[in-house]
Amino acid sequence: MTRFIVRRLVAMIGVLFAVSVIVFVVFMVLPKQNPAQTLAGKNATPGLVKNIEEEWGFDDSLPVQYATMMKKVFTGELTSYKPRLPVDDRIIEGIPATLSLAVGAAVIWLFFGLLLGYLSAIRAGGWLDRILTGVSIAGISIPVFLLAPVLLYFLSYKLEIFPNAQYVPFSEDPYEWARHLILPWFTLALLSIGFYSRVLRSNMLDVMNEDYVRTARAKGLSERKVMTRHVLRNSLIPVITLFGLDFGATIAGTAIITEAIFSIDGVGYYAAEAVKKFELPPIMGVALYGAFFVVLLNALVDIAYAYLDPRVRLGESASE
Amino acid sequence: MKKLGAVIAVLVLAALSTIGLAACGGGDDTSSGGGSGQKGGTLNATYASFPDYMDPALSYTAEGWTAMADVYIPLLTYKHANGEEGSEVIPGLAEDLPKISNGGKTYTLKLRPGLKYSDGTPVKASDFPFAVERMIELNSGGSPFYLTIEGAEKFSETKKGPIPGIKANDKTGEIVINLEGPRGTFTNELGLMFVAPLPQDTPIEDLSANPPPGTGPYMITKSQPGKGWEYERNPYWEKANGKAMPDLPEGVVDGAKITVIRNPQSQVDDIEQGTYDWMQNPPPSSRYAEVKEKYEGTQFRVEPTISTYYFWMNTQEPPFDDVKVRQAVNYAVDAKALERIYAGQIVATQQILPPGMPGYEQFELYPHDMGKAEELMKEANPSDTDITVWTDTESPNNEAGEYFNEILKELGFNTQLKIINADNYLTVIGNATTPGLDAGWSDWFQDYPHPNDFFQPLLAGGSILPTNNGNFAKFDNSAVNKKIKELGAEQLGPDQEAAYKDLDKEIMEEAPWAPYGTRTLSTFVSDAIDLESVIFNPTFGHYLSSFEFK
Amino acid sequence: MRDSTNPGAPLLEVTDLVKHFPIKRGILIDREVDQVRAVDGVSFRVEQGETLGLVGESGSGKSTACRAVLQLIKPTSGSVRFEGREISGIGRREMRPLRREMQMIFQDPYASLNPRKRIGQIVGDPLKRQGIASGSELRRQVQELLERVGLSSEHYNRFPHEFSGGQRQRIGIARALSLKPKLVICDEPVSALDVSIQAQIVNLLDDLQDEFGLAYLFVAHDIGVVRHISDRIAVMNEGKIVEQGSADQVCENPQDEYTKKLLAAVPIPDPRESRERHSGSVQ
Amino acid sequence: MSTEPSAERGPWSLALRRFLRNRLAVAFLGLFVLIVLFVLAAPLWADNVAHTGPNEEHTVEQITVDGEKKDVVTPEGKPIGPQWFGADGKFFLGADGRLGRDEMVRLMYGGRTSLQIGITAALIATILAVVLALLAGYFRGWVDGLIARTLDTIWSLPVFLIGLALGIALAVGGLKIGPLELSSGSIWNPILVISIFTVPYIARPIRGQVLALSEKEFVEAAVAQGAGPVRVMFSEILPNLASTIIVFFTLMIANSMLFEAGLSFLGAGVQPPNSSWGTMITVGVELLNIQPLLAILPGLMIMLTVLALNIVGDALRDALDPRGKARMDAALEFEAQGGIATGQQGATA
Repeated sequence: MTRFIVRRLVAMIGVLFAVSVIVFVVFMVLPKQNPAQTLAGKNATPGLVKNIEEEWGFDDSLPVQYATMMKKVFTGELTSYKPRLPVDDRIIEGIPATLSLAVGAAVIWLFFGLLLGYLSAIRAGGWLDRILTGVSIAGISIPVFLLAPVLLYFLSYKLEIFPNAQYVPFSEDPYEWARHLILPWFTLALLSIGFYSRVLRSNMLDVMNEDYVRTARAKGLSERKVMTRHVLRNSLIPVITLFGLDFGATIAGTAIITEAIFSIDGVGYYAAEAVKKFELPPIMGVALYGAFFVVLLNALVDIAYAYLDPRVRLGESASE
Repeated sequence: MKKLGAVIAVLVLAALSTIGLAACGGGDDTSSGGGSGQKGGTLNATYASFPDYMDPALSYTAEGWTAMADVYIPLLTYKHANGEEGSEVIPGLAEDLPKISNGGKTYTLKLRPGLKYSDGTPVKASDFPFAVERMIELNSGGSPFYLTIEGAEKFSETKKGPIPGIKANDKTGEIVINLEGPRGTFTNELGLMFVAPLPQDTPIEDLSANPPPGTGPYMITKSQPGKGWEYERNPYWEKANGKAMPDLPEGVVDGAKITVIRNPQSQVDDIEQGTYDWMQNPPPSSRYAEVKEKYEGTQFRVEPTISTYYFWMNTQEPPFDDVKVRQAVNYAVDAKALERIYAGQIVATQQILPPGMPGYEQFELYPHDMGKAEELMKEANPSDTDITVWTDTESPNNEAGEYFNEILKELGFNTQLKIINADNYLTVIGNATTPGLDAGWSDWFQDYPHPNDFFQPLLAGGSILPTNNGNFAKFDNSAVNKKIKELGAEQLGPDQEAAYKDLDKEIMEEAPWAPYGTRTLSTFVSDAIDLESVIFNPTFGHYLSSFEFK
Repeated sequence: MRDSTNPGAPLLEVTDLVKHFPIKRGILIDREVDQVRAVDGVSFRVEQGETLGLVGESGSGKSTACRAVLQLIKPTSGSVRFEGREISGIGRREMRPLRREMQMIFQDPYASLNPRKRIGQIVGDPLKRQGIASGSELRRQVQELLERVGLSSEHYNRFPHEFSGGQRQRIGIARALSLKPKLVICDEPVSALDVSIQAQIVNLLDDLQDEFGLAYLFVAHDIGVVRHISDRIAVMNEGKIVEQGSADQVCENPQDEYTKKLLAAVPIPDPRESRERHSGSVQ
Repeated sequence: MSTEPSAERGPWSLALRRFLRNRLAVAFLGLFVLIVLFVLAAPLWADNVAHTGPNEEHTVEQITVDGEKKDVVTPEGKPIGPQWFGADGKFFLGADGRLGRDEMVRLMYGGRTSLQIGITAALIATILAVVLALLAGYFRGWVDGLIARTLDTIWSLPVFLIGLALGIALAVGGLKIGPLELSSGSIWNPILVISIFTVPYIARPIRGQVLALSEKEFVEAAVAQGAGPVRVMFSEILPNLASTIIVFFTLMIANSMLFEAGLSFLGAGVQPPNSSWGTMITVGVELLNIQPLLAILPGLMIMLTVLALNIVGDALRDALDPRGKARMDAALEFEAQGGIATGQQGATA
C-alpha cells in the first residue's frame, strides 16, 4: 500500500510539472506576446518597454523565464502584473468563497441526486422513474452560462426572490451568506443532481439483482430495510468515488463561470479576471492550484479504490 | 460579447482605454456643493472592475483616476466641475498656475504652506521630485509624459537620481522644472495624478493593496484588489489642507465603501433596488435604453466624453494606400447604424477631434452614400482586395468590427475578421510584426483636454513605432507632421485652436480613418442620492466629494 | 490401445522448462524479492501421433507449461524443441510459420471464441491469415471442417452465442484443426462441459487423431479423462513432474503419493460413462 | 463488423430489435433526425423564405409587417422580435441583435456549425481514445503508464483557460504544428481543443475494458494462430469494444456541442461573424431583458439535441449490451467526467 501511495504521489508531481510546462507554453510561448508591451500602456515609448522587460525579466530566454517563474511559485513570490501583488494572497483569499460555493452545491447535489436516484430506482420503469430520468437528462443538457443569467434575471431581478448574488462571508452574517449563495448553489448543483441520480439508479438496479439481496428478502426483511441496508449502502460506493473526482474538479475551477456571473469573488473569479487580462502569473497560480486539487482527489480516489480492491495494487499501472 | 464572465463584460468599455471622461453635460452646469442635502453618510457604490492599480503613480485608467481623484492632489488639478468648465486647470497643492519662462522651457511653482498628508506628515516641495522619480522608477505607463524634463530620459535608463531638471526648495516651497524643449501640454500633464506628491518614505513598489497617504479630503483606508476598497475622511483636511486649499471641495459624505461587481446587469439591479447608491461604469447596452427612459433626470444623466471611435486603414499598404479607397470606406460607413449598434451610447461624428475638445468645430466631409462609395471604388479599382479586419472582444466594439467587416465586404473586399481579447488588443495591433494589419477598429479617450493629445500619438509620423504603435493608420504626412510639432510646442490659445481645427480637416481629407462617433457615459445613482450635485469631470470622471444624500 | 513405443525423432521435446513469475516490491524502484515457480524444471516428449496426458490439480502449472510450450508466454529457461528445432526464445516472426504446426484447444469454450465474430470467420481466419485459402475455397474448406467436427455447414454465418458449450468446443476444435497441425495442445478441453458432453468431445478428438495423424498434449485435472485418451501420462504437482509413464502403468501402479491421491479422487463413474470408457479402451 | 450480409440473428440485429422496442428512444431519434433536417434546410430557408444570408446585416433597415413599417433595430438598439410570417417569412424569429441579422437563418446555419463541430470532435476524440486505450490496455507496462499519465495531465489542465489562450495565439499568428496549419476563425480550433480534452474521458473506461478483453482466451487463440499485436488489437479486441464506442460516440456528440458552446461563450470557439448555437447564446444572454428568446432559442436547440442524443445513447447502451454492467459503469463514469465537464467544468474540463 505504501508503495502504491508513494508512486501515486510521485506521478502526481509529474503531472503537475507537465501542467505547469503546458500552461507556460500556451500562455507565454504560443501567443508570441510580450507582456511588457501590454504593461507599458497606450502611451509607451520603446525605452519604457525595455525598462519593463528588464524589470520583469521578459528579455530572458524562455527556459530561464520558466525556471524563474517556478522558483517564484515555490517561494510564494509569484506576482501578478497589474496590480503587482502576490498571487498566493488572492488565491488564499478566494478559497473561502469557492469552498462555500462548492461545499454548498455538493451538499445539494448529493442530497437531491441521491433522493431522486433512490426514488426512481425503487419505482424503476414506472412513470415517476421516467419523469425523473427525463428531468435529470434535461438538467445535464442546459449550459450553465445560460441557466445562471436566466435564473438571475427572473428570480433575482424580476421577482426579487433572491438577492443579487455576491459573496457575504460566513463570519460576517451566516444568514446573508446562505441567502446570497442559494442561486449559485442550485445553478452549480443542477447538472450533478441529474447525473448522480442516474448513477445511483443504475447501481441500485444492479445491486438488486445480486444474490445477497435476494437472500435478505428471503429472510423476510422488510422491503424498506432491504433497500436501505443492503441495496442503497452497496450502491453508494461508486457514487462516492465519483463525488471525490467531481468535488476536486469543482474546487479546481468548475465554478469559473458560476462565480463570474454571480460575482462571487472566489478563486474562479480571480481566474476569470486573470484570463481577461491575460496575465501569466495568476493563470499559472490558479492552474496549478486547480490541477493540484484534481490530481489530489484523483489520487485519493485511486488510493481508496486500491484499499478496497487489492487487485488494483497488483496491476502494473496505478492509474485505475 | 465573448468574454469570460460574460454578461459581465459590457462594462469595462471605458475602463479599458478610457482616460478622462468629458462632460459638457446637459447644459446644467451645477458646480460643487450645488445640492441642499444632508452632510454625512457613507456612500455605498460599485465599480465593474478593480482599477488597474490603486497607486497614483501607476494608475492609467478611468476607474483608477476616478477612484483616487479626491485622494491624491497634484500640484495642479482640474476644476471640480462638469463639462468644459471642468477642463480648466487650476492650482492644486501649488499656490498658483506655473510661471512659464525661458521660451516655454521653465515652469516655476510654489507649494502652499501648511499642507499635510493623511498620516500627519507635512508636505514638502521635495516630495514632488520624489513622486516623479518614484513614478519613473516604477516604469509607470505615465512616465512618457514627463520624459521631456531635463535628465528624466537618462534617469529612466539608469534609475539614478536626482533628476537635474527639477529643483525643489523645502524652505521656500519653490519648485522649478526645466524642460528640454517647449511642451504646450505640460501644464495639463502637471495636473495628472502620476506626479501627485507623496511622502518620501513611500516605498518604491506598487502599493495597490496598501495605498500611500494623500492630501485630498478623503483617504483610502482599506484596499482589497479585485474586491473593493473603502474611504474615510482625511483627518488633516479639516485641520490643515482644507484651509490651505479653500477652492477645493471638502466633500459631503463621511466615507464610502466600494464593491467590485463584475456583472453590470447586477449593478443596474442593485441601483434600482437601492442596494447600492452609485455605479461608476455605465449600464450595459441592453439595459441602457430602459434605464435612460425610466430614470433620466431623476437618477440618470448622460455624460459626454472627449473621445473618438474610429476605423483605421493602413495608409502605407494596398489597398488602403489609395486615398480614394479610404474615402470610399468613409462614405460607406453609416454612423446611424453604429449609433444603433452602440444602443445610443455614441453620438455620430465624422472627424478626429470630438466635441468638448478645444479646437473642435463640426464638419461632415463624407455623408453616408453607398453609391458614391462604390463609384470611388470603381475608380480606384484596387488590385489587392484580401484584407484582415481587427477588433476587440468588448461588446459593442466587436459588433462594430463585424459591421465594418460587412461594409468592406460590400465594397468588394475579401475580408477576414480577427477579434482579439480587449486587454491585448492594442498590443497586438500596435506590433509591426503582427501580420495582416490592414484595417480595424479603435477608439481614443483624451488623457487631458488638449487637442495635441489626439494628433501627436495617433497621427504623427514620429509616433509610428515597431511596438506599442498608436498610429494604426501608419499615417505619415510631412506637412501634417510639421504642424503637429509646431503646435505642440505652443501654449493653447485661440490661434492654436483654429489651427487645430484646420489640421483636423486637412487630415480627414486624406481619410486615414473613418471616425464614427464620440462615446457617452453616464451617471446612474439610487434615489437616495442627489443627482444634481454629482459632478462628472471630463478628465477624472465622478468626484467622490460631489456625492450627497438627499 | 495404440502402441506407444513409436520410434523416431520426437515431435515435441521439452527439457527443463522453467517459468517463474517474479514478485516485485519496492517503494519506487522494483526489486525482485521472490518468485512464484509456476513451472519448475519440466521435461517431457510427445512423439508423432501420440497423446501425452498431463494431469495435476489446478494451480499445478499445467496451463502455464502449455503456454510456455507454445511461446504464448516467454519461458524463464529451458528448451522446447519442435521436430528437433529449438523454439524457446525465438522471435514472433520466426515463430509464425511454426504456429501452423502446433495449435491449441482452450478450456473455456465461452471465452475462447470471439463473441463478435461469425463462426466462418473464427474457423477461417487462420487459413486466411496463413494464406492457405480464400474466397469460396475458404468457405468450402471451413464448411467441410465444420461438418467434420459434427456441426452443420449452415452454421457458417452464426455467432458463438447461438451455440451450446459442446458445440462451441467443436468450433474451437475446428479452428485448431483448420491449419492441419501436427501437434494440438488441449488445455482442459472438456472440464468446462457437462459430463455427458465431455465424452462426445473426447471421442471426437480421438477420431480426429486417427484421421489427421495428430499428436496431442492433453491437459486435464481429471486423471480419469486423461487415462482414456492418453498413451502416456505425466503427473504434475507444484510445477514439477512427479511421475511419468504409460497410461496404464501410471493408473494401475502409481508410484507417487500425489498420483495416488489424484486417482482416489476420480469420481465413481456413472454406468453409461463407464461403458463408454470401457468401449473406448477396447478400440 | 460482419463481412457477410445474412445476419438475422447477429448481435447487431438483436440490438436493433431491442432498440426499436424502446419507443421513447425511437421518438427522440426521430427528433434528432428532425434537428438535422432543420439545419440542413438552412440554405433553402435563407434563399426562399428569409431572402437573406446568415451574416447579412440589416441594422438601419425597415421591414413591412402587415402594411406597417418597422425598424429592424430601434435607435436604442432593440432588435425586432419574432414576426412569424407577418413579414413574409423575413425575421421569422426576429433579429439576432443590434446588427439586425435574421435570427431564424442564423439559428439554422449556427446549428450546422454546432453539429459539425459536435460530430467531428466526437469522432476524432473517440478514434484517438480508442487507439490509446488499445495500446495502453494491450501492451500495459510503461506504455500504459505513459498514456495514463498523459491523460491525467490533460485531465488536470484548465481547459477553458487554455482554449482562450490558444484562441489569442491563433488570431495573432496562426499556428503550425507539423503539417497541421491552423488559423483564427477556423472551426478546427474548437474541434481540436474539444477532442484533445475529451480523450481522457473516453480512453479511461475503454482501457479498462481492453485490459479485461486481452485476458480472454480468444486473444490467446489468435496469438497461437500467429496473429500479431496490431491484428489482435484491431481485429480481435476492437470489435468487442464496438458497442461501448457507439454509445460513447453518441454521448460525445452531445458533450462536444455543450463544450463548443462553453468555448464560444469565452470567445475561444466559433468566431464571428459566423454563428453557432453557443455564440448565439452568448449574444442572447446579453440581451436577455430585451429579447429573452435570443438566448433561450439556441439554448433550447442545444438542450433538445443533447437530450435526444443522451436518450438515444442510453437506449443504445441498453440495446447493445443489456447485461453489460461493466460497460454501463464505464459509460456512467465517463459521463461523470465528461458529461459535467462540458460547458460547465472550468479547470478540469
